[in-house]
Amino acid sequence: MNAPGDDVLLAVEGLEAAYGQVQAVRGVSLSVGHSEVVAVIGANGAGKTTLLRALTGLLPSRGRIMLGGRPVARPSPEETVRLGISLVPERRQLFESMSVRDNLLLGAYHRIGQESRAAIEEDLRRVFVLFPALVNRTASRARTLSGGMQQMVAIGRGLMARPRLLLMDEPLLGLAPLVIRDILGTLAQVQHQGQSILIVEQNAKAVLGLAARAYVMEAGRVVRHGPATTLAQDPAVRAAYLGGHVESAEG
Amino acid sequence: MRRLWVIGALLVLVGAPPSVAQQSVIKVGVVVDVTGGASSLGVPERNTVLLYQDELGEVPGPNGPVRVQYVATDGESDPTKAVIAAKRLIDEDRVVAVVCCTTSPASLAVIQTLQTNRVPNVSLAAAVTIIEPVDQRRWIFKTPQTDRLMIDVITDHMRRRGIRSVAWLGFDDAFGQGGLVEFEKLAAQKGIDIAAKESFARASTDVSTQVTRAMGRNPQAFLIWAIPPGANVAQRNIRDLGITLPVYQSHGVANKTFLDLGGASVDGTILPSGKILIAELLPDTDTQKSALLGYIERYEGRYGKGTRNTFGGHALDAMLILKPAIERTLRQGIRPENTGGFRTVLRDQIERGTKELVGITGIFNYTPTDHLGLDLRAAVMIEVRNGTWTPAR
Amino acid sequence: MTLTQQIAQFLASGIINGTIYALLGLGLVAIHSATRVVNVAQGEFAALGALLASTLVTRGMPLSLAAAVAVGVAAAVGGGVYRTAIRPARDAGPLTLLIITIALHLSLKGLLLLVWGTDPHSLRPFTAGPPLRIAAAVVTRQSLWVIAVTTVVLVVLYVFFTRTILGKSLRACAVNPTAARLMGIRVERMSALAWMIAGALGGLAGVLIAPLTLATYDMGLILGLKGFVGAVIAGMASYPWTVAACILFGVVESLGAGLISSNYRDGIAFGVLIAALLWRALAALRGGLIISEEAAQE
Amino acid sequence: MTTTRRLQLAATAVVAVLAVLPFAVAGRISLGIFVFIGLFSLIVIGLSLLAGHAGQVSLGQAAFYGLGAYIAAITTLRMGLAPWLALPLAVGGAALAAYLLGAPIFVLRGHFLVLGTLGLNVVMDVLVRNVQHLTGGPTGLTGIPPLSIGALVIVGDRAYYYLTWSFVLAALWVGRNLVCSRVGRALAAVRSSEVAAAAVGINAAFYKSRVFALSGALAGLAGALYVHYLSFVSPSPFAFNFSIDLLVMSVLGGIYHLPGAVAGAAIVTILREALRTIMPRVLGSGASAEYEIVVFGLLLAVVVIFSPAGVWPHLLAWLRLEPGRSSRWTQAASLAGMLPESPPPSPRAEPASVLRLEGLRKQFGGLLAVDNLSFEVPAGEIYAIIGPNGAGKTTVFNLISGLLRPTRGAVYLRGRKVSDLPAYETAALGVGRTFQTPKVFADLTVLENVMVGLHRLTTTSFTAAMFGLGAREDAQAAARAAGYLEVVGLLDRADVLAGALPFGALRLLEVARALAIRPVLLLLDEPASGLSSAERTEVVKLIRHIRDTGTTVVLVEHDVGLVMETADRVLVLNYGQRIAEGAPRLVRNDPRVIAAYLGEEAAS
Repeated sequence: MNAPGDDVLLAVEGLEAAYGQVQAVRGVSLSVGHSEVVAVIGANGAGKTTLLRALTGLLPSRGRIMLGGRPVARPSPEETVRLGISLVPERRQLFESMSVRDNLLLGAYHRIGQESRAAIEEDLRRVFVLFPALVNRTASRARTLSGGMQQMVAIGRGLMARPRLLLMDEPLLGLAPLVIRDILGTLAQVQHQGQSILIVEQNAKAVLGLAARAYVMEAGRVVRHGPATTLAQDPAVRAAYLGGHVESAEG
Repeated sequence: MRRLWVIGALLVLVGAPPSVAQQSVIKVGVVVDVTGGASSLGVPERNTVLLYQDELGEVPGPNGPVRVQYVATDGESDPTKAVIAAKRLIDEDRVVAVVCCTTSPASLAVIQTLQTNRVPNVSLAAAVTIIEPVDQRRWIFKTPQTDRLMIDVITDHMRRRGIRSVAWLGFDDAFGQGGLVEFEKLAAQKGIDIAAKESFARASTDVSTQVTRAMGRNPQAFLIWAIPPGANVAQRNIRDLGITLPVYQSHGVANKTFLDLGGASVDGTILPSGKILIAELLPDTDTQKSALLGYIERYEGRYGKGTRNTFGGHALDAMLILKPAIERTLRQGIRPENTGGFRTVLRDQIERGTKELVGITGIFNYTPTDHLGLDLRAAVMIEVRNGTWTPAR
Repeated sequence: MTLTQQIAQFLASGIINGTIYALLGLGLVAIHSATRVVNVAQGEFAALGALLASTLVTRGMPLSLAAAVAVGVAAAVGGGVYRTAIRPARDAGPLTLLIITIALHLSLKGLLLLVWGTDPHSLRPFTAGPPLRIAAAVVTRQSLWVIAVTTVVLVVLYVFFTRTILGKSLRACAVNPTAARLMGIRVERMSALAWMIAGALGGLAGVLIAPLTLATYDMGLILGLKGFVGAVIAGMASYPWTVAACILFGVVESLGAGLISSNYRDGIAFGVLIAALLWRALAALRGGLIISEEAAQE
Repeated sequence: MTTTRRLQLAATAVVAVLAVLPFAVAGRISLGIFVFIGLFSLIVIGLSLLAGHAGQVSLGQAAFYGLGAYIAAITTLRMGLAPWLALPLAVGGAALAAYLLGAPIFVLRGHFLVLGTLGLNVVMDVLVRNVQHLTGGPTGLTGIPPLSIGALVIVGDRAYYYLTWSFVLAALWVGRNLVCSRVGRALAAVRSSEVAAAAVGINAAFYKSRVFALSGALAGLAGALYVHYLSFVSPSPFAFNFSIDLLVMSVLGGIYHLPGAVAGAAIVTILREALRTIMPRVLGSGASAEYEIVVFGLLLAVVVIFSPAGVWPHLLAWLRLEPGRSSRWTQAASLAGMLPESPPPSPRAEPASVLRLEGLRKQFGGLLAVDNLSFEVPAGEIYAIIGPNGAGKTTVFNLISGLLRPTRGAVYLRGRKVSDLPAYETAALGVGRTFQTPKVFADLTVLENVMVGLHRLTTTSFTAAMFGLGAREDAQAAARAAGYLEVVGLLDRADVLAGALPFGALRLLEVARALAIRPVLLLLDEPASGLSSAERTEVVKLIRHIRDTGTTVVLVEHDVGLVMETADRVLVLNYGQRIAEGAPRLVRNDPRVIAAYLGEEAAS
């Protein structure tokens, strides 16, 4: 485990979280560096989504969460987004009956009043540069978009918060291979601009190509971690997560 | 297990024989509708009971004065609640008589309870079925005029003014129904055509649909059978639609609320009422005048100028009838502890002993065949002029 | 009166009543979409507004100020009710929340009774003058106020929900509360805001109709019920459709009472309502069971 | 002392207290209050069965109360019928009305149902007020004769007290029998998920309308007793306001427990009466009624906020009387090992294909989910459907199992067209299924869940269940259900509430429940998703076992590895269209499949 140091943006130690009576995350420790993409892979039900829900405060948790060297005590989603953690949630969770533009704008909700309108408009333009496919659909209701475009809106909305760390939950879920390629490309671009990303994904093959490091979760624990390239070669990981699966997993 | 014992102990406590309390008071139960749809009637009734409970709260007994306590409860304008309230008064407070209830359905609903428990009752509601047939209503008396008496006076007035075609606009409840039944009978007798029969709910906020329908039949006048605020809504809708026909209302609007709410829209309204609304204008020879003025002074002194109304008068009449009857029962040597016996004798005393009793509503003469005890002297026609009651022309 | 005149009159009074129902229905929709609560106490906000405005005017306050105070107090009560009674139970099932609002209805009604008593109170019309004749119908000036103010309210709501960030974030909470939290929107504040809006709409309805119908402590339940009818027909979600459904319901009620029988007024109205609900439900069932179960979960 | 013993003791104590109460309270508390509590209890028991156990909230129960009252009043007064004959007529009439109205009204759900039942109440109220020649209109009818049996005339509070409370105890007994029976489990299933209930062959409408009829009967009974007791009837006690009161009683008492109905009726009635007595003492006579409503409203809010399940569970907990969860099934389940495992149906003389789809098309608004799809599944095979998310796989399952109606085309099961049948009929013909997100009946035990699966193979009728006549069959069903639990390896958790199971076990429970209907065709929707690798191995074994015992299996799965391991034949869907079908190996190497779905890397 990387020791928390100057280059560490997020450091999590001994995180525990439960869904009702079911202990879903058991003593997870991990870290994300500045401008780093880190992946968490594992089967459905391994606790990956719970991990992200705990990090954003959607679920109560125990353990230590440090962001930029400062502890995040008793996180709640309303607070964590202000601290700089933004989540692109599982199954996108768009505001379906609202327009694409409004969805993106709401992503910047916590900045409204803090920053100038121009800054937010500028970020809107930035999202449309990243996802040119959305330009002609700004007024469309989110639910009328295809799955791939909806995922683009979800990622764009996450970026509109200007987070220090972007959390992504299964962003490739149920997307066609071509769309997956597009989105992975965009994410790489975003990372080059300095964005730190923690990405949770069943589609191990796709994210191991993007991430620098990865953690493997099973039954609520981290069972393996290391550089993505190393893990991709690991026979056990290959057997469990790379061999049998196809890219587009569905939940 | 211990907890079962706790419950057991509680039950024993509840079930323990009543503590030996000295039964030196005679209780009279009062069930009036302080809340709910009939509260505009029930509140003045309760107010009157509160106002007079001390003055009428003592009767001379064989061994010095005996206290008469009036136990008032809310019937909530719901017959079931009224029945429960009456049962509690009878079983728990062991009242010797009940004054119940404000409305006709509630008064009808308690009859069975009162008859089987043999408790005398004075009802404050209008329907004639409350006291008839008398052989099945031995224990029931009432103080207000019946609808029949009131409509008798109204239809006479209509004929005098040459009105031969009337649109009926009544509540869709027992009050409205009771009035309509009598109106149909008397209108037929007196050659008045009922051009339209429309109904509306107590809680109506708009009656213009019904008014419009009725106007389709070209009546010469409206007769509204309702109480405020519904009565005001109906009248206001008539005037708002630009209709200038004469409007008759029932005795249900004979209170200050009607005038306050109505403003200009109720000017010219004609209604039957007891004499209370125009007491000051009565000739000094009127036997009721001094009683009326005394009650008005007392009531308006406490609740404000112009608050006089006939309903409080009904309640006071019940008290005025019961007090001397209780006195006579005591004089017969019946002890109040003997509740059952007392009730029986009290009933007989009400029936036989109430003669030419000057009340607010009228002059009462109960007989074994007449538990209403009022005659046409009890009603006058009144017109609203400049926001106040005046005798109708 | 000719039949045409009569029908015109029925339509006019139906539209006016429906407009009042709509103000209550809009409040119900605001609350339901933000907090999934069917607020039985919605009518009490109207009763509060009506009673408060009439008392203030009687005490000599100018009508416009009295109306503003009444609406403001109703809004504050709405927010207070959310904070004290709904928020503590926000995770409970719909039935529990329904019972809580029934309890609120009783408590508020009792409080109104305590303060104002059982006597009805009146409020003078906003502008004096004889009724106006519009087409074949006679319409009071106050009725025109009702329609005009409701129209303005609709426009204001439309602008609020589509043009302001506050309105958008309120919608976002209704559409997807989890995602809204992730954006940093404080969902509970938005819920309180929704209750305040509902309180204000209810209070406004009360102020508007007090001159037409008089104000009593127990006027709320029936008004709220009729607003509920319109809101449910429109699916408890859409503001413009709620207004349309409420006005339609008012017109059906008025025409039914006028052309068939006033004795059966509510019977006809609710009979038509049940038929409409069944028609909707059967249309959904035609697609299959899954669709209707998901529709039920909303 | 065991809980059962304590329960028996408590029940005996309650009956004893009820028996002596009239004597204990004489002269202190009006017995009339207890008569009304009894009457209200009868209606609320019905409402609890309907809303608590069948999940159908009604705001119209006062209408049936009124209907019973008016039937009793009109038949005795206007038609001169003897009251003891009028009583069953009132009960039957109210039940029949509820039954007939049940079919249409339960098409509605959620708020719509609440509003619909409330509407019924309003319509009934308007009718009663207006059909004056029969009902006496708003004034009502007086002089209704009291109940009498021969020369014995039942009058007075005490007589109606004993009569009413005998009925209350009987209603509790009937209700309890019902809740603990095959029917009760079906109701719990319907409440939990109508879709899952339909998937095991339960006709939700059938049970809803019967429970509605029973609740109508109880309300009608209360109404008839009311009129004979008071010898008077008028419309106002039966208006919708009273329906609201009834719902308050049932929720306050505890809607999921039948005795809670009695507790709720008692608490609301006594509380109001107590407030009526206490408030004037606290605040001085005069202004009492005003405070009563406020205090009652506030108390109600506080109780419901802090105890949404009502007071009954707290009372039981305080008396340490919480019943052990279905302990009687444990015994039955322990027999399971001794009983021969009930064999799934042996392969009959089957047509070559079990399932055939012809030109199936499903459109949701503008979205074409399934487009002109045809395929056949041979008997005794494992047939897999794969494809990307949104390809329409689950929609195909919903169309086969009757949960969705096709826009065009047809589904045939063993040559019989099933696509126009309701889902529960399709299930009864032998189509079992599981769901992508497991839909188990969370508030039933694991064993009871599987017993629900046996619904169509057991026969205890609604009426028989009311009188507790299904016990024997229930024991057998429990044993058989235990057998299925053994097959999926969940027997050791038979008495656990299904809602408390971990995710993987939920999938297995669904399979056991689906097997219990003895399917000829089993549809498994992503049986391995969310499972650990060990569980996944078990599932593969289980699927093969199911196939080997003669059931044809169709599965939707995105775990291509699992599909390759188990399937005899694979269908690949994309955008609702079939792009390939055949043996796994052939499909895997099909260039169209690789291009559209698997991607180039998978082929390498």
